Amino acid sequence: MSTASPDTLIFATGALAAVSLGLPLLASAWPWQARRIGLLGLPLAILGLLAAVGLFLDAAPGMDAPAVRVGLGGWEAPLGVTLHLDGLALAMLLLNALVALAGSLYARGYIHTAAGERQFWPLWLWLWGGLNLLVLSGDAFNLFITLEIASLSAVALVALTGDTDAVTGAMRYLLINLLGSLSFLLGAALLYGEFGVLDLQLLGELADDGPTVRMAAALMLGGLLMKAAVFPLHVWLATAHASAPAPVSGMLSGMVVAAMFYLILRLWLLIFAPLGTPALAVLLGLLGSAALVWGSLQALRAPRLKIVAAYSTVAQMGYITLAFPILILHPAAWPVVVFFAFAHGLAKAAVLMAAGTVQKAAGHDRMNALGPVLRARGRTVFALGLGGISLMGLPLTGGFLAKYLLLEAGLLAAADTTTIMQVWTALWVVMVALGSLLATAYILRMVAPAFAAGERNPGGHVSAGMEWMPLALAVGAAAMGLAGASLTGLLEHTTVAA
Amino acid sequence: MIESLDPGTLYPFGGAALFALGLHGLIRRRHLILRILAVNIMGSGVFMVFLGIAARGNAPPDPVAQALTLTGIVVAVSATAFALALTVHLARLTGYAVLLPGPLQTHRDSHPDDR
Amino acid sequence: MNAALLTFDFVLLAGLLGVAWRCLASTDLFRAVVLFITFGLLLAIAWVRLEAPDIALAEAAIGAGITGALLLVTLERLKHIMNRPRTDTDHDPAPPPDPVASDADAPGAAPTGDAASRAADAGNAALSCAPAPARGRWITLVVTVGLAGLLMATLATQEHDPGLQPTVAEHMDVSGVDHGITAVLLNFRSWDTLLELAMVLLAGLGAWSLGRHDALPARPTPGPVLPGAVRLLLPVAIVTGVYLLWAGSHAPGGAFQAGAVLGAAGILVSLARPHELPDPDPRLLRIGVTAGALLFLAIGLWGLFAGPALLTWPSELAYPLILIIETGATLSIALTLVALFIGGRSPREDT
Amino acid sequence: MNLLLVAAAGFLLLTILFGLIRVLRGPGSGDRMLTAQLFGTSGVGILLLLGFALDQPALVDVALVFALLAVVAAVAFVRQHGLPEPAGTPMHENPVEEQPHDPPHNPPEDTHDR
Repeated sequence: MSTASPDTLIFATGALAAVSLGLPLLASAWPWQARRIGLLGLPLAILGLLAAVGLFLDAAPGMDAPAVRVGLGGWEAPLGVTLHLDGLALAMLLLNALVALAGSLYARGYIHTAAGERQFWPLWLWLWGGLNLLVLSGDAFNLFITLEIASLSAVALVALTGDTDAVTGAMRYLLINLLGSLSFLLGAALLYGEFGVLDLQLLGELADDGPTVRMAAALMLGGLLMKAAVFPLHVWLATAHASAPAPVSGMLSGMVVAAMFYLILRLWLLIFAPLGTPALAVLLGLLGSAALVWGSLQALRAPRLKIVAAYSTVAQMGYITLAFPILILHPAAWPVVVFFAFAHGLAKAAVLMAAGTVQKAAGHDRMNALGPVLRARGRTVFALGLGGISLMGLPLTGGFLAKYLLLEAGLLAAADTTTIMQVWTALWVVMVALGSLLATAYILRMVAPAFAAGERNPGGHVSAGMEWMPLALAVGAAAMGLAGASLTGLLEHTTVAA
Repeated sequence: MIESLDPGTLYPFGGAALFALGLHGLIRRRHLILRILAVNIMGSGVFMVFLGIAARGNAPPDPVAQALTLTGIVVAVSATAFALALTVHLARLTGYAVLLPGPLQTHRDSHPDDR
Repeated sequence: MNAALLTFDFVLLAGLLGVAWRCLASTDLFRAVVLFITFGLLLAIAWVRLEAPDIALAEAAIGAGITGALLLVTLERLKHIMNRPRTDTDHDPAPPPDPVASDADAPGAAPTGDAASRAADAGNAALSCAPAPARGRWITLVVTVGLAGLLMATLATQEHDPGLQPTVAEHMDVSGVDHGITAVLLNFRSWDTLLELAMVLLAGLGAWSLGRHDALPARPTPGPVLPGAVRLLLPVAIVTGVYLLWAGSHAPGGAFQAGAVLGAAGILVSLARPHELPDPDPRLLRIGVTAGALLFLAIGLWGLFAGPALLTWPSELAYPLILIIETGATLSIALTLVALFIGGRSPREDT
Repeated sequence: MNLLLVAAAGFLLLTILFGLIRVLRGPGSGDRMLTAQLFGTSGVGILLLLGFALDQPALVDVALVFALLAVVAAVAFVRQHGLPEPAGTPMHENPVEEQPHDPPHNPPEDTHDR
């Protein structure tokens, strides 16, 4: 007997959406208090979110469907827009809230002029809110608008630094985002033309393996892969991520990219899973492997700390891409993607924010001149190292858990497939190992100067939040390895097309 | 046979062509104004597909697809307006309104301070 | 009759594709912009042929008015920037070392001549740009033609699905309005519309975050034509905007079209500016551009607490509520469009 | 009767397509802008003709908005090309030095054409 009634959950879902829209709106209307609105609102939103997770886990065993579906305006699909809250969505909302809260506390010290704050905070809340709305949306057209809201706020935040690289990066990022969104929208239009509905779950029930679904899948997933910076569509990522203000870099690498993979996974689970073929698996596997190697090599020779971290995102996205061929062969393996997104999101946000702290203290982030600052700032180096260890996938960290699950799924997938696919799967397993090795190399490159003998100089002043927030995120990433079971429990209640 | 072609069937083909044409421009041209125009032409192609779908057959046009198009147009105009503002900002910083391919300053190895 | 209309359609489509092609192939930005404005005009006619007068209305307001004005003012700003003599205090010590000089649209790469004619050409040189490079021409062509072919093949397989038209018709009586599109936008799929307002707002916020605008001084005009035209047009534009807002409940029209027309009226005033425009209080401006979405959400919250879901309201109150929401949205959209035209944020916001 | 209206609309469409020659060749910005304005007028005509031919009275509103808003682009153009602009174009972080405005345009732009 569950204590939570469906009405409470419906209210909670609506309230999550309203808060995700209301906080940024308030901050935009009154930017003079936007920082306060954010720093008060985000913790409250997290509390509400945790309550919603509790309610959901309480009620889920008794629900006949694994998701709370709210027809906004009182109109059910297909006429209205539906919010879709299930275990997968809740997990992503949690990741978003955690990275955003850490980023907010970090930004409190990072952005210190009053004029800068008035521009930063509304856009920052829009990024958080837009991603929330994206995760909650269950409607193909509505997803297009939320994608645009999230991208536009992200682009504006990247440009906020105001230097040439940042604005150039923002412009590239904007164009690639617009292209990706339009491609997604065209796919949605084709689906609507064939089936006359836009609701993802209804589409999943109607979709077949016909030409429309194939073309729509190519357009929608292609657009999202572009936004997720999957090789070879990754060129824009390093500039945009590396030149943004540090909390924004953390959010972009930690959450925005993950949200695109979330959406790919969601569309895959609901609509496009029947399209999975060995050929597609091989293609995705090759793209993932290429991203892994290329991104790592770039990270090994990049001249600046934040660029190393940004290229590491390209490499780590290669891992997530590698998970897709495995889940084509072994569909039950999909939670691996979420584990990766979680482990990478927390760890990479930690690394980028720590890099931002180093940059602020030293006044630059050129790799060959960071030694004195790194030697003097133990906390930040510890955050860099701990986040890095999770990215490498050393045992007990979240990264380890994710890679372990990926390898396990790979072996399971290999068990029941043809010989040729077994060879491919073996190659992917080797790639996972190689990727960890390369990650170790570039992480060591980041932290090694701290352990060499030499001058120590803490550099300029940084706020407490800028020291502690990367550390908190890194500890969170490491602790993921222990808390993995509860995430699995949440993900069990996710809508998957039959 | 050609007499049976209603606009709802014909125009989506034009929309597909516009989408591809816009994509071609987006890839080939370097000047940002032209790239923004290219994105807009791609968007018009998508809207044409949507409206064609809405008008297919003999029934009254589908208001949902038309409403979606209207929303899409507003979203596209907003994105365009912001993109134009960003272009001016970039031109003010660099003196150019083009995206130069190749490494940016932060990617270069050397820095005057290092020497 | 049918054959005549079909011929019309083919000519129109050919015109659209031709204009788009020449626009994107242009080496002169001003020509590209004029072709794009023409493209918008032809597009509006295409929307009419697709029985979508609402969309044609929006396209007319945007293509002919807002986007055209935005593009022209952007060109003007680019010209100013590129003709500006570069000094050492400029941000970049030197223009990017361009390995791609043939690709870049450096104003200096304009046709050389004697200094005097260069100065006369300067304005135009800034608005000309290099043709697309020959490298990679065929690959792009194959990819895009292939994509177009695949898309058309996919479209050719589709049946005539009635879509949601019957479902909308079934629920019109409780929607509070008599016009299908308005019912969808403000009732059945109002969440999309609320997020669309957020998107307009976000474009304004983004543009504001990039920089400040200067004071808006009066611009003296040598003749009576411009002030006279504006004096005549302004009341007509305002009346038309209000009419479109009101008409939306039963005929083509609605918040966005009305907002675009009112925004265009604001742009006219800012263009003519017979008097110095006072810089509006940034606090009021901020509230003004947000008010539409805030009001919409506030009204929507009622449903969250009273049930059954966010954005629900009793059907007997639907008409007045929709009218209130649309009025707020119209004003916010108009204000944001004018702000986007003027450019950066108010200098007073930073003090 | 309707056929006549459609034929007239088609004729106006053809005039627009012919008029494109002026936009493509210029030579001056003024020629291009003026042509676009004339297109606007033809467009209003097409909309009205189609409105009667297809029995869609709402197209009169579309034509009205068209006629009204085409002026905005024209004013934006005239403002920038026909009149001296005082110092301080908008959107400058730092006010730029005052500079003479560009002279009226009629240099041969055909060199840029293919």
